[in-house]
Amino acid sequence: MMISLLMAGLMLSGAFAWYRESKKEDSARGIVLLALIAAAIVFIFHIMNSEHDFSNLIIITQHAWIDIFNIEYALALDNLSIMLLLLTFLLALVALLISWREIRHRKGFYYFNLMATITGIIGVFTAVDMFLFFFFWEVMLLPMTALIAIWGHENRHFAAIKFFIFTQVSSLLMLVALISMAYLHQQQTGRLSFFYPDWLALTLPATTGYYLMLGFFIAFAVKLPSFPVHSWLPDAHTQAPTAGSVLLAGVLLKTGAYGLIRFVITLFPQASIEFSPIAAMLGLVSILYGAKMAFAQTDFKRLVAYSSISHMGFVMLALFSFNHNAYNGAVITLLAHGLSSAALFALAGMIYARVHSRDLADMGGFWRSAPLMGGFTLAFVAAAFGLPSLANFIGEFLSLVGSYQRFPVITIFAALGIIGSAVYGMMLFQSAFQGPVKNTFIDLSIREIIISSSLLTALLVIGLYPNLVLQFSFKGVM
Amino acid sequence: MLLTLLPFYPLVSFLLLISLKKRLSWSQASVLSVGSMLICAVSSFILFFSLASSEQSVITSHLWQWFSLTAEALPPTSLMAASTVNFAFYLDELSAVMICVVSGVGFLIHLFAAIYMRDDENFNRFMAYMNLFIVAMLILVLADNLVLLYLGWEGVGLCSFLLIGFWYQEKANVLAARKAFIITRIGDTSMAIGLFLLFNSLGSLNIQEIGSLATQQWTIEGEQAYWACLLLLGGAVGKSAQLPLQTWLPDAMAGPTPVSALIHAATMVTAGVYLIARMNALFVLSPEVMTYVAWVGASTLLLAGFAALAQSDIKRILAYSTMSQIGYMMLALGAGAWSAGVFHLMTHAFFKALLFLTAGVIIYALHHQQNIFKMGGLLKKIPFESGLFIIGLICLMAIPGTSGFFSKEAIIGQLWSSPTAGTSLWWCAIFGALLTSIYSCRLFFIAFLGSGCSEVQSGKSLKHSFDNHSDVSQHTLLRSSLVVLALLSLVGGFFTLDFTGVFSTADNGNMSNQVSLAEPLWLHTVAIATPFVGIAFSWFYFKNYRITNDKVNPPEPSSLNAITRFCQSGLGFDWLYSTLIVNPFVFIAQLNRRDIVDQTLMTSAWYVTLWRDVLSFSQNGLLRWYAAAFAFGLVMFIGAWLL
Amino acid sequence: MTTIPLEHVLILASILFMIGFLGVIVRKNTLFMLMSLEVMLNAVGVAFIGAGSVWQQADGQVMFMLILTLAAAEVAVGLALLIRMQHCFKSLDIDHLSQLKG
Amino acid sequence: MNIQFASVETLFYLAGLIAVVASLKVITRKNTVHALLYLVISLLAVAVCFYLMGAPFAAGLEVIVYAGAILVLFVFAVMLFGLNKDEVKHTPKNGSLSHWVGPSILATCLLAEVILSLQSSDIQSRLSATVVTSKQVGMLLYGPYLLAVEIASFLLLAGLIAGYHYAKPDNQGGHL
Repeated sequence: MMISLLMAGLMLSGAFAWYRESKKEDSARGIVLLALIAAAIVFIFHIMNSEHDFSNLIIITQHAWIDIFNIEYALALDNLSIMLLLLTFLLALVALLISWREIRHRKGFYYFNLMATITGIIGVFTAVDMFLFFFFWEVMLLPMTALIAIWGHENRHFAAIKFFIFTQVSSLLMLVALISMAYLHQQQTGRLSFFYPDWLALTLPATTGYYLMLGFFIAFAVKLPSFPVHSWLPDAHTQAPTAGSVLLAGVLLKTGAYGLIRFVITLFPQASIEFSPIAAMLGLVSILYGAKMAFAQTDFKRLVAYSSISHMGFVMLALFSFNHNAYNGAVITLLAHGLSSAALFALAGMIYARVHSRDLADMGGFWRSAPLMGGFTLAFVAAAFGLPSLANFIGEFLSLVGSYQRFPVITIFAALGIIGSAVYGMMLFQSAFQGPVKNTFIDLSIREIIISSSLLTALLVIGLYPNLVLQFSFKGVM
Repeated sequence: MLLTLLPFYPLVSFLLLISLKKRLSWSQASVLSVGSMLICAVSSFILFFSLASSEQSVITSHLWQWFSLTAEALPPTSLMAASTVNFAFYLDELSAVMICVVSGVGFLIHLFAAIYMRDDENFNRFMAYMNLFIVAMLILVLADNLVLLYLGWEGVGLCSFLLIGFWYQEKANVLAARKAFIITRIGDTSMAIGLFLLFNSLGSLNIQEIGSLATQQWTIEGEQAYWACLLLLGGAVGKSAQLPLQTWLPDAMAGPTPVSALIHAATMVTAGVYLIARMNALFVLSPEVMTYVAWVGASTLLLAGFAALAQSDIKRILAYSTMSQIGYMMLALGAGAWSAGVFHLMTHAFFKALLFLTAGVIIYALHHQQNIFKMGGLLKKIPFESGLFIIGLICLMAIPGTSGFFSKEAIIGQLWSSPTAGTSLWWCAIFGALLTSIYSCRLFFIAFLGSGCSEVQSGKSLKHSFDNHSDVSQHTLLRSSLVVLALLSLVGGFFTLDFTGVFSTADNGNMSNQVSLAEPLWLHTVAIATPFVGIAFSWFYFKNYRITNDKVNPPEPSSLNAITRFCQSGLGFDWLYSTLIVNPFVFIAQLNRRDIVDQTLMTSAWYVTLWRDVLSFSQNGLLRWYAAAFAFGLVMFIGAWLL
Repeated sequence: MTTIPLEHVLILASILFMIGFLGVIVRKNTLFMLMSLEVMLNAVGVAFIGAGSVWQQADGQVMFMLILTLAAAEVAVGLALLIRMQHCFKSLDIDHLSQLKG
Repeated sequence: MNIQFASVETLFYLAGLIAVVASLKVITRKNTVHALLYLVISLLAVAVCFYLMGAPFAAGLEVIVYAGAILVLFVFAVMLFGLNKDEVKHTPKNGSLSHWVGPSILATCLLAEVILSLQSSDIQSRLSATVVTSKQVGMLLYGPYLLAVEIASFLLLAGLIAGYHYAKPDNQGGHL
């Protein structure tokens, strides 16, 4: 019940902020900030005081919704979704603080969209009725498209439409798979059901299972994104406003991975194992191709976007290795990448606010005027190329250790991604902060320091004490 | 407790320096960083001696559990179900020696740097990086498992990157830093793959456990041991600038001189040697890889020797000499002469730090002139520094009595009879020693003898120019750190290191073989005589540099013959790599900058747009046109129906 | 008795229809297009009357009357629109009204 | 109906020919008023055809409503509102027949196809000589076709209102 209230509260606060903004300038962000903090605190307290240990999926709300199709309003939590929800709250706060001064027009509507996206994301991470899941999947998508299309950069309409079409087409496949599953359930038990735990009990014919799995897989692979269907990401990231990029990279991509874990691998274990060599290969290609593409970019945000593809390749490879270490690694990578890439996008936004360019050719020697910013950038770049002691290293290391067991050759090639990430990471850092001084500007403000240091702290804590996360057993694959 | 805290002193200093930034004055910052290093050095020595005096051969310290790995699908013989990777330190004789070298030499270099760099506007940042480097290096050395070692390994790499690019506004420094980081990263990746292999076949990443498990489970010359050792060797090669990943080191000299001394001579570059020594239990299982190690060392030794002969930049000469000395260490490790290798590591740290620091003072005195052909007659102008430099050089040449002699002699002595090395490598080592003495003499003759250029200030004015606004005590402090290093270089050979606890199995195996192979008597004579041959040769060959009173004109690049140019470029490896790897990669990356996959997917959008355009052309708003189109459609329709 | 074949009536109707249609397509002047439409409607009327006459039914004429009312209404609205068009564009050229252009 | 010198058939074909020729003139004239007059002729010729086809009522309506009312409406509109002002400017030039080529081919094709289909569809019947009286038409109109009549009346009403609305001189609402 609490989660539903949270979602309703966030949505309403967004609407209220929109209304207030029309009455009084700059009143929306405060309202939204308060609402987010309150929601985060309520959520954390609720989880702490809960009697469940959430190692299994705990259903917390279940109501009939659309009776004729047996569609229910059902939410559930387990450790995985709690982790991702915590990440969502943190990054939502970051996104909000990032857009504190960046957004100059239609502010009220902006904050409403932000809240709507976050609500959708929370819904995606908690829904266990598949129709509800699909519903939230779309709820998350639409305001995000609006964020890109209205408050984005110069080429925003193109990017927004590209993002929308990619996601829509893929979610169409998911819808087909989803309805087929419901009918399969009807065939087997005589009752139409969209309820996730019901589906777990199904025994699927091999071929059908394989095709249904593919339907889900493609939808989530687009979101992840994986190699051949990644191309929406660079455009969307580049054109989105900073907060949009933060949410996209930090959380939206994670919904793809979440879907892979919760639905593809769990619902279709046999088909997934059959499919795993292809998926691992896709992961490998994503890693290497993403790294190579990142190296070729001259746009700060585009570079980080391609690096996201590379990192998500590790997740894909790890998930389809069916190995406990790899699975833990994938979860850590999800969190770590959420933090580090969000931080890099935030920094891109901060630089853009100062020099009004994302082009690396316009940058150089920033260290002189902004050593603090340089330090943070270096730290986040180091996180991105997997410096031990930061969270990404743990994720990549565990992923690769695990996947080595199943796919030794693929893993060895995937490890080349470590070199690739160093190449583009160093290029990014050096061309912006080293070399001849091209611009001078003021260093980070207090607000920006808070954003960066909170993200860095989270990365360090997970990197040095990953048991904080790993102590929870993530049921799902095993 | 002492052990636990060891890396935290410099860490605290680093954090304070970074967070307080410019708010700290020079004296506060230097007291903080040098003081932390002093504490570190003192505790290292205490640890060293307590380890030597106590019965226990190992001190461990467990901080916290980092993460745990579950080992599944392992061979049933393995009893381990889950292996934890801890933040834990492990101190035995080997790591004790290493921490003493790291923190001792580190302290002296910090002291030197605090004075040497005092006028730099980013002094605090510099000292912070240096401290961070020491933290990472100590973690590397003390790590009880390979993942923690990897943490330190990457940490020192990052610090090296930061310090090479410390003067970040110069494009060349930036590129050198990137090159260093990326090339070492290639080695690191090989090492990481080695870790995956080790974990998946042994189920543990703890160094001691790996040693014992591997000995139990793996056969000698087995495939697993071969690959694991080869991959670890890849890591070591990258970090220690050995063939084929050696090209970064000469460029890394772009950093400030104390950095070159600390990181690129004394400590970090020897991490590869340390890694192999640390994993000796694994390497003895694969004699084949041991031979590779030896050959890598020998070829680097010769390559760097030739390259050093042709350089004109004093720091690059020292850099190539570092490479070649590490080649000796590798040679020793490959031959199974573990103790000798580590011994040479230690003595090399002393005299190479001394050489670099002295070179730094000389360069400073000459207004950042690094070209030896623009120097000359330094012996008369700045006798004190020159004297120290000569001490360094004779250690490098291994003149009997110096520390370098003892360690190099120990290595060469074991080569001949080693099962994994042999006579040909012995000759390589001898030839390398000859090269070493020749390039050392060349450097000495050109820069220190002959007549000087006018730019050189005399010793007195040097003192003023160096520190014109501070008191003499600082200068004394600076010199004292050099003197201590010089003393260590001279007497370092008399330290006896006892590695029986660490290398017992390995060295014993070596001993048994040694008995069977007879050594000719002339071996040692040749080894001792080699440096003198080199000196004698140079005495005549570089005569014009030595005695001419005119200022020697530096040879023009175009006037050099092809071989010299080839040697000067480090035997063309840079060119080879940029042609074979870097340029194709960049070319392909640039070619595909627009993302071919994206383009392919966008053709569907293009197709839709095409039809949009066609149809919107037909939608021209002309009513009559629509009527005609309607009629045309009708004609077609009825026509089709009629037919 | 009349022996006009229905076929000929229909051919006459078709010819008239085609002439009207040709006028609609070729003439730019909207007034002429309107007149051509009248010709076309008439042609349809001819076909209806012919058919009614064949079957000796009054339905054909009823249909013709409906066409007649349609034509009347069409002319009323059409002419009003023409007046409006003349007022707004000072021209009756149909090609000026190309706002439907895609 | 005892006309000797010309049979009904001859009259019918003659009237049809006149209608065709007049219609052709309608669409080729430059002058609006001339075209309208040709249109009247065409309509009258069609009315004759109706009469000859045994539909005197329809023929009367054609003359009264079409030629009488609708065409008068045309003439009035043209005259009063100056709709013939730009006729010279926008009529196709005499010299260039190129405008006509494409549409003519199209129309000919269509005509050929229609005639072909007429022949193929086996229409062998001939018109009957019996006159369909106005009474019959009236019975039918107010019998089965009552709804159609009502709809037609609505249509006329709608046409009335629309015509009034658009043609109002100071119409603020419509922009056309």
